[in-house]
Amino acid sequence: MSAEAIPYTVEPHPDTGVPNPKLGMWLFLASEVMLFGALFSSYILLRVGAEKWPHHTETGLNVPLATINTAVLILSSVTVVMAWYSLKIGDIAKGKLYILATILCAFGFLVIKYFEYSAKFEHYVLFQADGTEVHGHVTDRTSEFITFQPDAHGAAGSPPAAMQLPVADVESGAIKFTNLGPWFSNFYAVYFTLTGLHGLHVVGGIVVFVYLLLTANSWWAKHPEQFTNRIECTGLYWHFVDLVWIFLFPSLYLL
Amino acid sequence: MDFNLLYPYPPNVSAHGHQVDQLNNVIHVFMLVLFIGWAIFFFYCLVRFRARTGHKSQYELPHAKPSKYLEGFVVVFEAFLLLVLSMPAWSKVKNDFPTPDKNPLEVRVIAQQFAWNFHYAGKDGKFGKNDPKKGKAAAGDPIGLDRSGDGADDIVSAEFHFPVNRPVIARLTSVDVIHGFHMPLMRVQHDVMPGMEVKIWFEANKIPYEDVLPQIVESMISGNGRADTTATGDDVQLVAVGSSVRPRTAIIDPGPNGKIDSQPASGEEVFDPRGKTEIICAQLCGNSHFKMRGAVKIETAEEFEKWLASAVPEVFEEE
Amino acid sequence: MSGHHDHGHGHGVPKPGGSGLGSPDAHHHPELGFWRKWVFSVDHKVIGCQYTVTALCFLFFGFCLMLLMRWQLAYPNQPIPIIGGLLPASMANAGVMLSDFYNSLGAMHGTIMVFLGVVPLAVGGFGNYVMPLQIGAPDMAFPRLNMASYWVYFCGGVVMLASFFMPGGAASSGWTSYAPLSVTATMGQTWWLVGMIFLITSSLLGSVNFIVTIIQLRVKGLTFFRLPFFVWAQFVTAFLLLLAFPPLEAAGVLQLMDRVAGTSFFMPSGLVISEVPLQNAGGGNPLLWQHLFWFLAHPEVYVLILPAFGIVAEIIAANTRKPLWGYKSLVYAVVFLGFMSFIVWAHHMFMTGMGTKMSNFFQTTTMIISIPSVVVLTCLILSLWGASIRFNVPMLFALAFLPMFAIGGLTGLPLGLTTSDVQLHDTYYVIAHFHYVVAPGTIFALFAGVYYWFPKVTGRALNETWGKVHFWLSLVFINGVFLPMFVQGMYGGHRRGYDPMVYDAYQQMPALMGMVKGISWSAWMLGVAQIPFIVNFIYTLAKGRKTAENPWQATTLEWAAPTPPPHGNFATAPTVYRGPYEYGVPGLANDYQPQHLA
Amino acid sequence: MMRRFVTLTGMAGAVALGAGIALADEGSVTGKLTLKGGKDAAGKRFVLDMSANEDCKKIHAGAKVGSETEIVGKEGEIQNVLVYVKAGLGDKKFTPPSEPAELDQQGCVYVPHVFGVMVGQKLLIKNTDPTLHNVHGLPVKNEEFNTPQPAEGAPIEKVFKRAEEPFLVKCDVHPWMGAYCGVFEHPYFAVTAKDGTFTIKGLPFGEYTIEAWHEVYGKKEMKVKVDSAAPATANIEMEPAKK
Repeated sequence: MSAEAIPYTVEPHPDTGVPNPKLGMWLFLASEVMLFGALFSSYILLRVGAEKWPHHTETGLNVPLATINTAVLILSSVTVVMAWYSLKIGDIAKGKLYILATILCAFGFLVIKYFEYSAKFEHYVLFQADGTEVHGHVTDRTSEFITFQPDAHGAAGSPPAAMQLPVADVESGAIKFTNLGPWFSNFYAVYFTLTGLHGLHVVGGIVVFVYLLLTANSWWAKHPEQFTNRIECTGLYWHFVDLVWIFLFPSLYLL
Repeated sequence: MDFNLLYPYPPNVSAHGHQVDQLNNVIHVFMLVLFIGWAIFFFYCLVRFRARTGHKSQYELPHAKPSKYLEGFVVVFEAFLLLVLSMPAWSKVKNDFPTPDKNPLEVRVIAQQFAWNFHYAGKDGKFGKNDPKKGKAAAGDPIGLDRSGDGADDIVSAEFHFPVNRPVIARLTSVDVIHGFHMPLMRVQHDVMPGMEVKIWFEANKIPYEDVLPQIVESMISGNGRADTTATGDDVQLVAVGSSVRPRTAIIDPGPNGKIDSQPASGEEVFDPRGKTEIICAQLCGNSHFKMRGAVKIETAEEFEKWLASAVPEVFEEE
Repeated sequence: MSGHHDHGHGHGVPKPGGSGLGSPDAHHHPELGFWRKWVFSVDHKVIGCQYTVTALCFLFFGFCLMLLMRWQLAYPNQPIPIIGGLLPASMANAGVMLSDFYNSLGAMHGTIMVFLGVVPLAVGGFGNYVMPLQIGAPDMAFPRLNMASYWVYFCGGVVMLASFFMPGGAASSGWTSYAPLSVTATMGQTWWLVGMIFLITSSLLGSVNFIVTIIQLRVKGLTFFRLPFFVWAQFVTAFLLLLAFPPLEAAGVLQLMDRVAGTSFFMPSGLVISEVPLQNAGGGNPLLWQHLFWFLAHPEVYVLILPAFGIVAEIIAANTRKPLWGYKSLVYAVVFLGFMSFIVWAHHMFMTGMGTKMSNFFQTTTMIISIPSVVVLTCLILSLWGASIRFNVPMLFALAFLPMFAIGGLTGLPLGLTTSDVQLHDTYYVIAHFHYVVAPGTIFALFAGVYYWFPKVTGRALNETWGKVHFWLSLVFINGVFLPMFVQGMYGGHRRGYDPMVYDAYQQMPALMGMVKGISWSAWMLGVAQIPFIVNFIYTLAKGRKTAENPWQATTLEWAAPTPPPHGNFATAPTVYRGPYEYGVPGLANDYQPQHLA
Repeated sequence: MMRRFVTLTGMAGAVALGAGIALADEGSVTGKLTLKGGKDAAGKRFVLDMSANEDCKKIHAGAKVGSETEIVGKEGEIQNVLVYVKAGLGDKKFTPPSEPAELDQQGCVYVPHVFGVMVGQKLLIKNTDPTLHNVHGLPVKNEEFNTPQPAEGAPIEKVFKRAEEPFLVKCDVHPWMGAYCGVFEHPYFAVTAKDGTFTIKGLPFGEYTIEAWHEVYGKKEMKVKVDSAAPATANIEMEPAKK
């Protein structure tokens, strides 16, 4: 007798009313809730304890892009449900189509996120002796000098002259010059860590969906219920990933 | 201190310490009673109910009322420990800070890897500002104290002096990692957190070892120390051997006349432990963590004032 | 069901083979190759054995680290004999252990014992092997996931070991890795964090698997209150792992960011390390790490102790030949323990300057959580009343567990009360306290389990005489190690001191220093005392005495399966008709009534 | 004090020899380092507080030990300034001297307080104290090191791979202990003596920028021309640190 003989892999257990994978997924999600719960409470604790925390207008996060991303994720949640429904009514072709759609949405989300991230990494800040900050971009980098192009103030103003920053001083910390990476402030630390971890979850989702898509035909041929069942579980996970973003979006972009 | 299994604590010289010791004693007696009770029952069962021919186990379970009583007793007693002995003492230690009329001595304790710095306000009673970034121990200024203004008369010492029978308010900060401020004889312990200042208070009601010095000498003779004959006058002297810190230390009990009459042999350090205690760093803080001991001297009001006067920032005279 | 008849008209001891539910030949499953059968197996029993062996090795390794530390403590700044010469300059200077290395040893001893030794053995090993058998399941609910969790754990272990060879050595900031020290520590700390993330992931996968298995795969008739207590213990443990570990994973990720990406989650502003100001942004909070860490690490204590309860209960029931006293109270107690363990964590942080309201809350919960422990202990001791006690090796270890755990539990009281904790916090008293819980406590229970289930796993019984030698030597020396530590701690002996002789207490009380030497020697003798076990273990595997299928005449389902159980366990799924501990049933020829017999 | 003076000049000499340069057409630079308005700062040295450590107190038997950070003389001359050739050597390569530079720990004080070594030259760190020290070097370009050294323990050997501005060497056990070590690709450096003077020997004829470095007063540079056997003079006046 071998592992296949394990009961309730597909059919629901009479007492609990769910098959093993679904119960397992719910438990896994419970632990995920604890994980993100811990991260969110850390975020709150740091924010409450901070002397100054950037107002969402100062962080320069791209709200429109994030809004689009939210829509994309919600859409993907819908397509997952559609995929599951199609399989339920026995339409594997439609089912595969919807899985593909979900994967595309997920990719779309990551691409947009990539643009958001790179915008931050290309955004440099120079802290001047008088305590003021100059925002801008790096136009050139040599072993001696970093050429720093400050942004124009207001729409009309012509861009200020570029500055030559000696690499040595920047490295030694004599000149405080950095981009908006996680190291810039605790806000960006929280932003990159939480969204990054969420991003990893999205990637995980993609991997699973691709695997399901590739094995769909053979699987469907052998155990259609099981396949439907797996889509349902993956869907649960996917809804959770979606939900996390629904929390992340306002708490990072709008508060 | 002498080694005593029935009272295994370092001598207590603090005003609140007796509550700590009392609680510890009560708990440990309670634990002992409970444990011995259990043990007796346990071994009785092992013997009486051992497997042997003609002996069968009984299927029906005993109605163990006693266990209910036992558990009840434990609950009640723990409540007693908690509400009567622990909570009041703790809230006194934590919250009832000495009022100004008690003339508390305020000291800033600034911990760093791997040293304790004690910052006294000086005559004006005002602390000067300090900037750890400017700290330079090699320049005689470990905490980066601004000597202009309030800081002018401040005293920064590596040895912690405070008078007996006067409350001390210690403001604990760390410049690098977490340290632990633990004075066993004072029954005081608190973590020292970087980036925040914690206030604690305590009061010594006696000078360490003044009364138990002979016992120290006794216990060391009984141990790896040996009595030395170089003691003169009415002193009792002992040379401790094999200490990695003080290889040959002449611990001198000044004897009834209270002053040290004898001269130590060459290569020996006269060590009168009176007033001496230590601060142990109780939180792992790096590779020399174990060496992060603070020297403490608990003194009479006069001795303390004398020290304050002598401890003003010294300037080194060329020879 | 032919198997049943053998039991019906019972003989004293069932004959080898045959008496279980079907015999091995009743199984027709494809023969697997070596790799699929022994290395990448999906059979819960093989995985259980993999866990057990790996964990036992790690336990021994972690133990050896401590033996090294004991030398420095007993003979400060003297070259370590033999080994000292072999250590590289980064660890020892002319054979004398460096303080950095000492700190690494301390941190890694803790980490390895807890996360690579005890938990994998108690849960991954025994849980994996015994639990599915006890509920009559063919395997775990997710066999592949089960295999995955072992290999993830294995990788975690490798990473941890590798960290010893990092520049600057392994993690040296204590197993608690308090920030900022850990954030500014050497490379080894990063590996420690990565290793931890592996181990946590492994535990999460495992716990999901355990819970689903216990809920879904119980055979017909095996209601929750007919479950062996061991299964209950594993059930609660799995929930603790599932819910307590994620916060530590979060904390690990944050600290990793602090170290690798230069963030400041745990780093307050304006830190100056050896007169050099740090460049990072600051604004973090070191207490955040401690809260996240202890939110896991306190439940972790119960992860360590609950499976031990389970094992001991099984063995005591079988060897007292009577039902456990207060089975239901035991179950309620562990469930309550599990729940409470989530709201006591900050009693590890009384000294961090929390307000009296908070500390009062946590010392109250701490007192409350001690009640169920008392209940468990009372139930187990009362189970001895009216028994017919067989003093075989597993029983000896199980019995020793009771007083040892009692000491460990009781000495938790003064640490759980703020006022007494002031003096005892971070002293050897703490070390002695939690070691009494996990070393002579849990580890004795684990030994008991090894001796108890070995015949089921291998079909051979460990040698009783050598087992007794192992037991008595271990019992004597382990107490020689930990009992004096209480006194040491009460005198203010600080737990992480690399050289005791720098502290007043040791200088002024030669007796205390003598105690330290005594402890070290007991520890080394304890090491010697493990040799009989190791030899016995290996010898028996090869050519030990063959045993009956149910050598202890036990009632629970694992003994109804063939020995050793084949892949898939039972030929036909058994049905359960009664509670787990029907021993000493009157009017039966043989005094016990297995669960699966009508 | 006297002892320290000897070690310093001795070392500078050793280095010059070590560089093994012929004595033809080469001169030297000598000069005096003073502090602007140094007269008022004269003799303002704090006493090192060793009260926390029994051993160190014992070694000095009650005698006071002054900080060596700012040693300013009556005329404002300053000791412990590291003077070195900053530019003018082109891309000449120099072989490090065979004999090691030494850093000793005497009476819980680093001797010397400021010194230089060449890239590839051995640095021998000794402990002649009857107590445990912990040598903790904080270089930026080279590898950080942190080694405990037991009482009268075996010397520690260090070799630096990259040139680097003076960095702090501290003792984790005795916080007041600090020394500064500069690492150079050439042998042309010296530390000012008690009278504020220094001499850099064996410089080939040419124009050089020499720089003076002090742990508190910072850096100051100056141009000198070496074109005769007579030593070129470089008297540098440093600015007091801004408070």
